[in-house]
Amino acid sequence: MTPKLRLWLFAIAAAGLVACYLWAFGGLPGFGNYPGPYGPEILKRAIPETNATGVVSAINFDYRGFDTIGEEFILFAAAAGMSVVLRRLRGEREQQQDRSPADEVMNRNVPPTSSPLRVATLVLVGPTALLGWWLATHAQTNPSGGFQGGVILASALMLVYLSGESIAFRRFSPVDLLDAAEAMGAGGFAAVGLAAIVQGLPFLDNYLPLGSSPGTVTSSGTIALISFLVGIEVAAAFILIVGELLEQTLLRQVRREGKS
Amino acid sequence: MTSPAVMATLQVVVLVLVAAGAVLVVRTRERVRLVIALSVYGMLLAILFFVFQAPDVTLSELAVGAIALPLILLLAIAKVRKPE
Amino acid sequence: MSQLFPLSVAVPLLVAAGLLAFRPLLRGKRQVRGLVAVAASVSAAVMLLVLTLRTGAGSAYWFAGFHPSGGVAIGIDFTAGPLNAGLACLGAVLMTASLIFAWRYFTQVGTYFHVLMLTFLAGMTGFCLAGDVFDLFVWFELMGVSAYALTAYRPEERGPIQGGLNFAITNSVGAYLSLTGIAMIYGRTGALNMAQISRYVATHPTSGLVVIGFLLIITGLLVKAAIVPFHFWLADAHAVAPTPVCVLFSGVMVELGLYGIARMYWSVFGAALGHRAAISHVFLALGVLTAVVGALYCFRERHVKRLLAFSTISHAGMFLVGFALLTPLGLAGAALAVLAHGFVKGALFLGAGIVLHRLHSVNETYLHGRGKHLRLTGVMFTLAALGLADLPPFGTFLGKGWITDSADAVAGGPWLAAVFCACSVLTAGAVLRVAGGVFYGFGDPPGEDTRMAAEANEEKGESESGRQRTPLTMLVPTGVLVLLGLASGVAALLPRCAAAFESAAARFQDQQAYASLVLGGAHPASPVPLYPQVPADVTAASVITALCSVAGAILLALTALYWRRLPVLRKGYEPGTGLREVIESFQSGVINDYITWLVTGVAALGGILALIIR
Amino acid sequence: MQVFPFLVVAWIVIVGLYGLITSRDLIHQIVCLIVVQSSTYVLLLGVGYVTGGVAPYFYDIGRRALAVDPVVQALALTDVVVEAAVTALLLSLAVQAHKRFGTLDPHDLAEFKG
Repeated sequence: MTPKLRLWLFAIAAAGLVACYLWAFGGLPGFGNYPGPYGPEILKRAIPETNATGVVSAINFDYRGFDTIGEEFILFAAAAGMSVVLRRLRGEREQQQDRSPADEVMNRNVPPTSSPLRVATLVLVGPTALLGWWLATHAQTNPSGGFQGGVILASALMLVYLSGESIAFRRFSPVDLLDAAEAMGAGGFAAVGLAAIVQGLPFLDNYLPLGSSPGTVTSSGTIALISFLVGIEVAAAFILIVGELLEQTLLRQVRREGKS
Repeated sequence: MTSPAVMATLQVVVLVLVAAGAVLVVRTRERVRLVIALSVYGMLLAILFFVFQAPDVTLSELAVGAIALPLILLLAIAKVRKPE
Repeated sequence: MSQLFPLSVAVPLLVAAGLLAFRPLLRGKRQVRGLVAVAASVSAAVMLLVLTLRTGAGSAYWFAGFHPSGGVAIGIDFTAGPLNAGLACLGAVLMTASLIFAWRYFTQVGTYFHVLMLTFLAGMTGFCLAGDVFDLFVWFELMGVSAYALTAYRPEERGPIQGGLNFAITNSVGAYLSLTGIAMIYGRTGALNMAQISRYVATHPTSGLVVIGFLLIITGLLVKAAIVPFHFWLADAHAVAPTPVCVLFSGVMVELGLYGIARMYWSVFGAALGHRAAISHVFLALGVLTAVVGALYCFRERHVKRLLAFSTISHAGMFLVGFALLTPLGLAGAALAVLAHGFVKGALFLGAGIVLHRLHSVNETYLHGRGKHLRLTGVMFTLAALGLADLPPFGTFLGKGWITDSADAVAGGPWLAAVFCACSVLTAGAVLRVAGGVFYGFGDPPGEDTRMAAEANEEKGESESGRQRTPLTMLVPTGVLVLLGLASGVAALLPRCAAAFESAAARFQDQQAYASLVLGGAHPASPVPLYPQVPADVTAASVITALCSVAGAILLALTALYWRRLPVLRKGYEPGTGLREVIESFQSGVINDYITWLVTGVAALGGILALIIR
Repeated sequence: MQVFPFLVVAWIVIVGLYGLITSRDLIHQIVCLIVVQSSTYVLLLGVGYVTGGVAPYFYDIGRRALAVDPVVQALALTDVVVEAAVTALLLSLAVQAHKRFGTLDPHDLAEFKG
């Protein structure tokens, strides 16, 4: 198809698609009039049944926890997939000593980070990691959870990179260890579910004590545990993803520093 | 507590901004600017989710849409930059 | 037994995580890794087989024990009946075969290969058993992400990268439209459970929301099922994915898309849409179009894996016809045909894999006569090709026979049988042409072809080179799959087994029975079926059609091999030469085109459904 | 206000799809795919909104307060993870494509035609 023909066909099709959407939206109750019954039913049960005051976390890690297992393994598969897709690239880099012009251009484009900025960024690492940790362990009470906490934990390590300490980043993120952490997080989630089966309960049953009162950090049983495992999985997966894309740059820097 | 009328106005404003943000992202063809546009769009979406009373999703969208994805994109762009 | 539901998904996932966690320890221990992966896959297959045979009238499992209260589903459920558990079991069996085949296939099988294969398996199983629309989407995505990565497993070549990109982008757009449909339906019904949605939409007036919700949800599935005009990505991806992965793509992943459509129709939206003849006709037309387009593209193809991929498109169209008849016999026929096709197509891909392993090419023209020493492979490939041509007693024969028998009772029966016969002749003829040319050296040696030389070098990286013998780990799975294809047909000849297929299909189509199975409550008597019921049987018509298609396929293959000697065709005629530009303008390999067709398809279907239902 | 958020959803989908079909740069296409997906978040949170409702967190407010639907928020969270995963994988494919083809124009990436 020529671009023009494609655009015409798309214009007609898009008009049709919009018409479909509008027809469908006509059948929705207006905005702000969510009719239920799923949401209200969960809101009614969540706190008495799970002792978690963060209802979204209760859904994510308990009522619809099985969805979240799938979701974690999507991230897991994506990280593994990136390792597959980029692996040969890495292997080639290590063999071929000749550099492409693109590398030379990129070399020039890595700006040296100034010392004050470097220090300032490194100072941020601690609090950021702490924030991530806090988020991952407070799913049951606050609008947070393993996923957000994991991403922020990962960004703590990304800050290390941004501060120019890419060698340190590499040292902090050996692929094997990260793979293992990721697998422990995702596999641990599945194992928590399996542990229920061993006890004769349904898969993913919330079998841990729920704590005495809702809204405390030790409340909500497996919700807190799963959120923590998800945090590990997500943090490791994101560091892996960033690491895979960084690899090339890092190798070059290692080589350059080796020379100097 | 904000009154529903104030809330509704706020929601309309942010929705309009998001709609415009989508156009901004799609219209930006230069790669580095594209990443900035995407980051702004992620931020707008996060604000929208906040006014939709979804702090949980706000936090994820901020972490992913406004920070992590643009970072990954930047790294990928750095790798595919053509030799000049 | 109910614990088998979660275990069939959790075991592959846990083993995948374990393999990755202990990756440093397993480095260089290829046998251990392979064994662990095969063990996980076999155990999943056994669990699913038990579920298939023991579920009887179907059963439901509620995760974390959240049973529905007052007709409102609180948690997520898995449901199993013979059809969906059986399909998942087919996936696990094919997975086992391809993991064994892959044992000696790659120069390096990284841990990541096994990890991704197992997450792929878990995704397929979860998709089959899910009783919740959002859960369906999650497993659909897990299956998708694993499949995209597996497609690009050989990233040092161009084809896999491009195939993976087209696959991933097209499927993602489809998946997001599906999610849009799910969100729309949720906004009205406040439910994600299929049974709960079905009760709501069946008891409320059918609005545009329900129609478009249905359409958007099945869009992602239509893309997966490679129904024209959503099919373009398939040939790009299947042609370039590693051969063991192709077995799963063609043998079961495409069929999963069709299963999803059938599930959405029969368990959720059927009653609301009203089981009309008009809707049946829309799907019939889509199916016939897909069958014909796939068959035509298949016949003109010279790249063996791509040829097999187009034959899968054609078959997907035929299976869709089986569903579109809206009769128990049609669905039973589609189920049997999917089962047998999975085995036969798997064997064909594995055969192509052996050829690639030994001869380093999958180009039919280059391979001409070079496979003569691969006798056993040749026999198995030819047998499987005859199975594709519906040779009795292969399961494909009876499966397609039931579909056409059922069509006889509905409308335009002989006409549909003729289309089926023609498509079988074209696809099987193309595969037999490959078999005859490659393994027996039939036909005239081809002239030099510039494109051929380029493609001959295309696939060198996939497989270990320098092997003088075909390893048993490759021959055995291929042979077993051919035998299973035969066995499925022989079993279906038994009246008891045939009746079981039909009653399983009838139960699948009983929407109220499904709803009361999941949510409890009374099970009202089944409504009067739209079309008269026909018992599953071996009819004279189906035998004649099958024999016609076998004879036709053999004839066509011989014609294609010896066309230079035929006076009419002597003038350098090559099938499809004149239409080359037109054909390429559709199957262009450009992702922008594919997305345009996707949107066009959705809009057109939306328009047609609007006209029907209003 | 009754349908306005939903109109925005349709708008975002069309804008994203337009970008996908007109783009000549794979990176840009991947970003457009993100835009298409972002429409699903807006729709999910839009259909679950309750006028005057608060966020479904009851740490420091009464348990009887009117709240918006928590289920769609859980779904949207899952959706965000899927987006991150798919985008990361697509970008790695794009990086490899650039390596193999020397270009990211989808028109030049077509390995097979017909």
